[in-house]
Amino acid sequence: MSPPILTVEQLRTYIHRGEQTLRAVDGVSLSLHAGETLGIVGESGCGKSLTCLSIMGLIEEPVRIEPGSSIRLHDRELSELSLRELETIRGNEISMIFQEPMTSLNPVWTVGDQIAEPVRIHRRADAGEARARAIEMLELVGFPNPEERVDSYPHELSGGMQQRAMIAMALACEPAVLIADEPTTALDVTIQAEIIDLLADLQRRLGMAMIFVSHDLGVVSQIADRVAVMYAGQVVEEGDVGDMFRRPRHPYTEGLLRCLPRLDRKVARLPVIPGDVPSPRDWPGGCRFHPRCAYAWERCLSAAPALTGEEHLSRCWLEEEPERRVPSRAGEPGADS
Amino acid sequence: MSDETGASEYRSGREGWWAALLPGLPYLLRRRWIAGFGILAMAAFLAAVLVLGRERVFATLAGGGGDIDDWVAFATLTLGLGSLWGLSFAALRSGPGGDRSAAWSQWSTAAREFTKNRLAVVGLGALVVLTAVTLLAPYLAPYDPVHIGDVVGTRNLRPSLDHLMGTDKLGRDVFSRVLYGARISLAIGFTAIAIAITLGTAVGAAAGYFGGVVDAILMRIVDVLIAFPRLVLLIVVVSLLGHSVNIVIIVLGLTLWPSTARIVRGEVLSLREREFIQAARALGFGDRRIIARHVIPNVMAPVIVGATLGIGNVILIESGLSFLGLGVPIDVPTWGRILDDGRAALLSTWWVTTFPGLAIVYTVVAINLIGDGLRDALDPRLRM
Amino acid sequence: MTSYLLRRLLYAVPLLWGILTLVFFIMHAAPGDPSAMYLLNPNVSQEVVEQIRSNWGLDEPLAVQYWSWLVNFASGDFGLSLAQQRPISAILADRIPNTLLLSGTALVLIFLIGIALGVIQAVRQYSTLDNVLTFGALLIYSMPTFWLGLMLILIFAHLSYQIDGWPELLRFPASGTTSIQYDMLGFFGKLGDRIHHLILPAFALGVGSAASVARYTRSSMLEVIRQDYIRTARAKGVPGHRVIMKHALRNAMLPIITLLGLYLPFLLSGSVLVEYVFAWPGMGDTIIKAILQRDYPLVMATSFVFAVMVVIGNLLADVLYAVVDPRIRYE
Amino acid sequence: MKRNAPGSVEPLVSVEELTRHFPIKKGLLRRTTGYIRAVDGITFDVRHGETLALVGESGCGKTTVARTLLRLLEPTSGRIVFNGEDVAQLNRQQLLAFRRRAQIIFQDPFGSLNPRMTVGSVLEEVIRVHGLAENGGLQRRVTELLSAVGLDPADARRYPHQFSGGQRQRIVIARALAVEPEFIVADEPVSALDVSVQAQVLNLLADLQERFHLTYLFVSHDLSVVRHIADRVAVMYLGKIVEIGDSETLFENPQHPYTEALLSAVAVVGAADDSRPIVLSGELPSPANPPRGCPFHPRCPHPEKDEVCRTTPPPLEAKAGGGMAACHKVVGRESSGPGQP
Amino acid sequence: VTACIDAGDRSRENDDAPVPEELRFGGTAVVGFLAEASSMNEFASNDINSDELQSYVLFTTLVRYDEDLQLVPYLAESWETTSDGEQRTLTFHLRHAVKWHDGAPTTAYDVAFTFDRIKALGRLFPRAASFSNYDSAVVQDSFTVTFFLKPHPGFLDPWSFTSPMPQHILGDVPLAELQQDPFGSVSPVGNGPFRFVEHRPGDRWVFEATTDFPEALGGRPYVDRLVYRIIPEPTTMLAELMSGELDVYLGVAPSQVEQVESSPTARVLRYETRIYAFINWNARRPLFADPAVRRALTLGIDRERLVEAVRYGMGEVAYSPLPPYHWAHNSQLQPLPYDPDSARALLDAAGWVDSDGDGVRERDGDRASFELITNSNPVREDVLEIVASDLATVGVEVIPRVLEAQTLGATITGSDRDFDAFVLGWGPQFEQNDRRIFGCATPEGLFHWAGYCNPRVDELLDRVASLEDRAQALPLWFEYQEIIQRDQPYTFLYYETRAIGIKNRLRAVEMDVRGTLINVNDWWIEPGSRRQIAASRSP
Ligand SMILES: Nc1ncnc2c1ncn2[C@@H]1O[C@H](COP(=O)(O)OP(=O)(O)OP(=O)(O)O)[C@@H](O)[C@H]1O
Ligand SMILES: Nc1ncnc2c1ncn2[C@@H]1O[C@H](COP(=O)(O)OP(=O)(O)OP(=O)(O)O)[C@@H](O)[C@H]1O
Ligand SMILES: [Mg+2]
Ligand SMILES: [Mg+2]
Repeated sequence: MSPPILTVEQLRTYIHRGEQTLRAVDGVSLSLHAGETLGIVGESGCGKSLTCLSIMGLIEEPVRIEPGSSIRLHDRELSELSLRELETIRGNEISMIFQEPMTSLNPVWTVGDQIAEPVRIHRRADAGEARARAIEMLELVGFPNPEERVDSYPHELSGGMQQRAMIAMALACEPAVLIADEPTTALDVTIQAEIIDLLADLQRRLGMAMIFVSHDLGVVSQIADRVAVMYAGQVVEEGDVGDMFRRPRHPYTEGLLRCLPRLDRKVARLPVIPGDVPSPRDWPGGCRFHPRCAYAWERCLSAAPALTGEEHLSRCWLEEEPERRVPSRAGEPGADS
Repeated sequence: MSDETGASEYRSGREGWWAALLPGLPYLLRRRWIAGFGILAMAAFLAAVLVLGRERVFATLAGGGGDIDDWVAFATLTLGLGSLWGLSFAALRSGPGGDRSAAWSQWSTAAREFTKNRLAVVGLGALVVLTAVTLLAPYLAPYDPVHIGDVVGTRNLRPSLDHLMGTDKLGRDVFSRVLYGARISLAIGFTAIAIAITLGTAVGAAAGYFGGVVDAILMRIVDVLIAFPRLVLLIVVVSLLGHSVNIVIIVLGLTLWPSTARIVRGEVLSLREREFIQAARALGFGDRRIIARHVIPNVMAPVIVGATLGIGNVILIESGLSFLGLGVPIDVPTWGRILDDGRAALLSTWWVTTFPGLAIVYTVVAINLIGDGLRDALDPRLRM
Repeated sequence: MTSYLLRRLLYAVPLLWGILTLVFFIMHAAPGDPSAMYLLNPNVSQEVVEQIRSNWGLDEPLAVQYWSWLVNFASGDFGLSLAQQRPISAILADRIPNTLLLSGTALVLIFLIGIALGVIQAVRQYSTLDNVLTFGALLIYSMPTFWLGLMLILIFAHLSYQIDGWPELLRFPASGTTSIQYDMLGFFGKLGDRIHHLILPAFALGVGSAASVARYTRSSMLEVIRQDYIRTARAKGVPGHRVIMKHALRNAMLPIITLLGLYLPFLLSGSVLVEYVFAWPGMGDTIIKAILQRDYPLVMATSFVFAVMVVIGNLLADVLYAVVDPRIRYE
Repeated sequence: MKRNAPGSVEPLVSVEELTRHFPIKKGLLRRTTGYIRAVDGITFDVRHGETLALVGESGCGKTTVARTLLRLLEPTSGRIVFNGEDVAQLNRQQLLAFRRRAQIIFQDPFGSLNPRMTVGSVLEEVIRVHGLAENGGLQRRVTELLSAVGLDPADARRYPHQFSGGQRQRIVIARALAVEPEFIVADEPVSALDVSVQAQVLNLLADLQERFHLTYLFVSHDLSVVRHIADRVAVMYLGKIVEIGDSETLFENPQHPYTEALLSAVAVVGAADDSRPIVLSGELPSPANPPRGCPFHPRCPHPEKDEVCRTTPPPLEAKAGGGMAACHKVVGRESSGPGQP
Repeated sequence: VTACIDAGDRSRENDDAPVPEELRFGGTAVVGFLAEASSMNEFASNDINSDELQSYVLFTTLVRYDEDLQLVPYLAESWETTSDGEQRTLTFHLRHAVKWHDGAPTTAYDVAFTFDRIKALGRLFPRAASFSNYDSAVVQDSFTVTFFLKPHPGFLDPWSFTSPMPQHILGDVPLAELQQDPFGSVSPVGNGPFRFVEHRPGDRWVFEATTDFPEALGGRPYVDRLVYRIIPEPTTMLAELMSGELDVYLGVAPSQVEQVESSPTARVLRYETRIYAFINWNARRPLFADPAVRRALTLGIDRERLVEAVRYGMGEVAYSPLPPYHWAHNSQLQPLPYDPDSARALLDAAGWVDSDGDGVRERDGDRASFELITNSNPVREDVLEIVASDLATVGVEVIPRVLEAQTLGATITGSDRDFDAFVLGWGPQFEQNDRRIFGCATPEGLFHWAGYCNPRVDELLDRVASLEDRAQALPLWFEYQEIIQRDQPYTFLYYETRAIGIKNRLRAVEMDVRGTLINVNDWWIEPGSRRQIAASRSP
């Protein structure tokens, strides 16, 4: 396999609030190869967005990337670049789209202007060229009559169209990497299907690599080649999409898959993961999943496991003691509180 | 939600009871510098007043003064010192940031947020000092603020050690007048705003909550009042009812409420669609209950901030009124009044106008700092 | 938009009527009437006062007076100033331009200075510069306008002439709109003279508001900077200054524009004191005098102008709002 | 715990031709120039003890139905009959009694609780207003309610912001339960929750239904959730019900092309690779200006879409495949034959 | 930008070396006053500033008072009177050479026109009372006009402040519009030493010298331009005077006098005025009904100190309603002294005793406490405070209250006279009519504030009102003043002396009880220190 385009190693992004330090992203390692789609799934607050923003260098005080973290795009260490240098990379070699298309577009400029802007900045195109490029991009993302729509303001577009415009903007300079942070979460299912379709199609045609973040396992399973599951600021499992969803190794992934209501069959009672998603204010000690884990034993309370495995990695002591994959609590899975 | 972690090393009361003898010391030992030095400074100040003004303090006790002002001052002095010591002992007992009950957490979060803003704390300190000075005026003022003596020999004296801010055209000590003036000016500010926010909140909440015709009518009234030349109202009311502190307070209160009403209405409009209000309606709660228990408490943050900033505004307006001869009675020394007294001779006896002006600036700055601090502390967006 | 404007203007009619009616009755409730200005004049006899009263219709029932005022007013006739014995339209024509000149200059200063400072502060949030500016703005904002005016006169129109080495450029006239020799100056001389006279009062009138505009701009800007679309812009690789100037500023302007509407009438009433201090022959002086002299028709007319300014101010704010924010399209 | 809805029994709630329009004001005099037809003449029943789910895309009018049912919004026309009483006709007293029997749970667990009241006082207030317990019993009742929804009774002293989203949703449920209602409208109660917590709340709702014999109107846009919880399902599109029927039948054998598209668009883990979603072309029309004829026709992928669809609104009628649907192209029950699209 | 040159301005020692007459011409004199002069229309204006500008600057009066307050010819070259007891005639002979500024001659028709209009306006003319004894006018020839009137003292006095208005301009204006004619503010045409140039309301009036003004009336003024500026704020005014924008500051506040005096470039001119300040006791109130109490109150106020304190000595303790300039002023009377002990004794004797020890006297349940009101005016506010502090020491409580002027006017003239006492200043005309204030014939009269009634005073005032012969009137006036002194319906506070600030470069400025612009023709500016631009226009 060719070397990855983007490598993230031991990324730790902490939030320093007064005396507190929130370890929101705590040692995430990822790699992304050309033409590949890496899905990141995880529940709210587990650090997905911060991971993406860290890669883009878009974090600001009081959030900081801690020393020892490494983000490499091809061979350049992004975390060591100056702001000026970062600016030449963002939107150019690596782009990002966000969850809320409505708030992520500047309400006072036309979508055309906003799509043209990276072209003007990175390609030093003049106004005419940039506009032509904007129209071209709108066409690419499936806008009906782009010549007209190029002059619309964001509020004149529906949510789906806004997200298409965001995609057009991100892809205007043909980046090598696109980071999509929950691009469909705010959209209706029918629209979501369109956007996923579009992204998959564009990726195929433009050959870019993509990180696709979602909390919806279904969506990720549709679009991703590989998936990383995040929990409490860490990647707890990573592997090929089919493999992972068929044979999850980490109890969290397993729990997640089981607790989803299913369209194809009806169960009397949903299996649950007990407890709540922890807050980065105080991650549990030891294995961060242990308070909610059906298999947890003493070891999980005291020591944090590492991400281990070859193709399919998992951060769990079960990797070392697979025989313990027996529910330790009475009535599990399925207990409520 | 633990308190400042640095303090936790001192959790148990290691130091003896004696530590509380020096007010503020327990706080200093817990590295709560601002609180510690603040308390220490206040205590030192009060003690100094007690020592330097002992004659008048004794006079109060002997019943010679008999004046209510004197008793207020005396109470301030004793209660002030008492509570400072009380705080210190309490700090000693409870340990640092002892767990407050959950019911307090809302306000203590806001309070913590507020104390993070240094300028706001400075403003609060400045206002506390001012209030103390105001209440202690009888012990601090070197002269009678209204008594007119032998005018010719004592008037228009430059600032000196005898008269820190000089004397005015009738020979009264400007410093003493400014001290006493603070009482009236602050009283006017606080009371007028209290009236304005009570009225404004009630009207705004009703308009926003009920909407429709009620809203239309109330808001038209507000529109009219906002576009209404306030000066006309002031002149007429003052002429009709006469100059008195109460009238000025009422008139200011009555002219300032429309803006509060607008703010509250805006908040309530968005609040009304909030789901907990809908839920309250679904639960069959009456409108009055919903407004009083669910709507108003949730619009108080902007109202409090507005009110704080409004106090400064009222003080400014009062001085403008005095400037137009529409202020308080002439024998009541407010800042506006004192400032106006020196106006004609500003170019020669600049001190008569300058010092009360500076007092106004000092106060309004302090109040605005507090207001800004409150705005940040009460803004839910800034809290997690 | 046109229909919207029309509607707003239509809506303004009852508003103005309400205000004026209120003013009318409040004014008439005040002790004294226009003839009262003769009451303390030794040269005037009792008969004169009575005659004047009946001549001005002051002895008629209030309802009659109200009705006749309303009819005249509605037909565009402001009537005659009782105290000045001049047509009110002429008086307003004299005064309004002066006030607009002063308030307009102040307004421009307020927004230019205020916004510039606010943006600088927001960009340099928590820096020393930010703190100094914040505090300085607060200090100025906390000064009573007329006191500031007096202090400006004390320093720039008095001490400046007494102190020898004081730069000539920083000496200002204390009063009036023009010098005595204004008529004999050339074009640039006239212009310079006017500006010279305008500086102190405009400063006194505007600087406090500029300080508060700066504060609003700062917080509005800080708020906008937190928005998603700013992050989007930065994700596109837009350089920092361009993010501020192109993406943030226009959005941050929205709440500031509402201030514009609020400041117009505020400046007008604020100018009452400033005009007085700087002997600026504008509306302020007229309003006060009219009220003090119970010059009813003039009070009504000046209140009308005032209220119209409020309406225009709000309208202006709304229109500008729509200009800056494409989301807002009035029907 | 699937119960077969007893069809013969009198329905608990029956909605007839319910319409709710929001006026659009325009022009010089703010005349009403048009209406947003948020809910446009819908008819359905909720039967005793069942869970009826209302699904549809954003803006199709689900929340409006929910709020109108509880008279938080006045209907423009149509009737809502609750237990034989016309909800629109209730006087103050009766309304209060009605509110003791019908409750609502909202989507946003953050917005549904007054941030300035402790959980305990929230519950106490409800109990007091309805006079459901005397002073002594008050605490006991609060404790009961909290434990019923799986919370620690000690939590009564805490404020909403000190709870996680799932816990808050439990509090909201407890508040609704406080009046001992028989009917609960749940407006997207789990949409804002993390998936791992969503299952807990769904289970809780099911448990409570059993325990207190509740009837639910369950609003959701998530078909998998609906499938899991509902006995019957109504699919809304542009303010109209386009299909309604037994959950089982509807999911196995959707009649309306819109339902079909909706189902196919759901991304399912482990779905076969060839199960491409039916991608609808065109945008969701505005409810202010719904298309003439069948509201779905501009986006309809049905191969036989024709002039009738463009001009005539289809009635909601029983279809051969089971349930009722509003589509010209799906064969009705009377005219026999498979009639699958 | 500042055009004035203060440099060469070396104060008064230059006075020894007078500047030759021909070099005195030129320059602009700028006069500042706190209030606007409302109109140049004789028929409409009623404020003192307009009067002065009309009488001394823009127009000419028929007669004038000289320094000794004797009437002397001015526009009228001479006059004669006849009398048949019931009817008197008064014939004026006008000078021939006086022209309106548009070139038309000033004639007897103008005088008669003015008189006719005044009579026609009737009570709408603010000073209608002055002409109440005048019946009619007949023009004899272009320069001779005869009036028919009832005999009364000071019958010439109205012509000292009434200037003829131009008939050829105002003649066609309908009576109803006469008072509102733009003539008053926009386009006045006069016949005085200065012609109208410009009026910017609220800001300034600008006049320029009439070059052909007849020598007989004083000739061409020395200054080229006279600018009358309105600056309401005293501090601003003072700053303008000090910086040289103004040449004259009319009405320097007492507290500012010292500063003007200490300036090397300006001087202070003090002059007597007709104004006296007084406290009016409302005798309708029980506390003030007794003359002894009023006397006690006067004795209890240290008026010497008051004058020093509030007016910085600019004034004299007053004791008579006829100020010292008045020919009938009784200078043998002495002001009541400051004597708090006698005051207390009088109050005790009148039954006002402090029985409850709160420091305030009472009688039959009434407290010796009253509201002392005045209009908002810094000096009078000070008076209130000092009076309050003085009377407190004799056991009388004073609650000072300041009302806005119109409210005060309405309060004290209102039919219910709902007030206790007030402080006011009053500037009687040269022909004094005190029946309005002390006569009991018209107790509801506008100015009958005091509610004072003494039949003897009535009698005296009625007699002097018809006595033309001063020698006969004098003893009556004296007795009147004695009674007032005894009864103290007012406590007279002081006769007001005023101060103006003058730039040293402006010379020959005189002011006295007649007014502030009496010799504006003679003002001249030192040649070296004139405003540059204006200087080029000297002849
Ligand atoms: N700028 C910030 N300041 C403070 N806290 C932050 C900031 N950004 C993120 N956090 C916190 O860091 C944690 C991780 O946030 P992040 O946005 O990465 O989560 P996420 O996995 O993307 O969740 P979601 O699904 O809700 O988007 C959260 O608890 C969040 O509250
Ligand atoms: N108070 C209101 N005034 C005007 N229009 C409204 C109002 N409430 C809802 N609408 C409109 O009615 C339509 C239906 O809204 P509703 O909230 O019922 O949809 P929904 O199906 O619940 O959508 P979502 O899934 O987004 O909650 C929408 O177009 C909405 O804009
Ligand atoms: Mg996220
Ligand atoms: Mg909804």
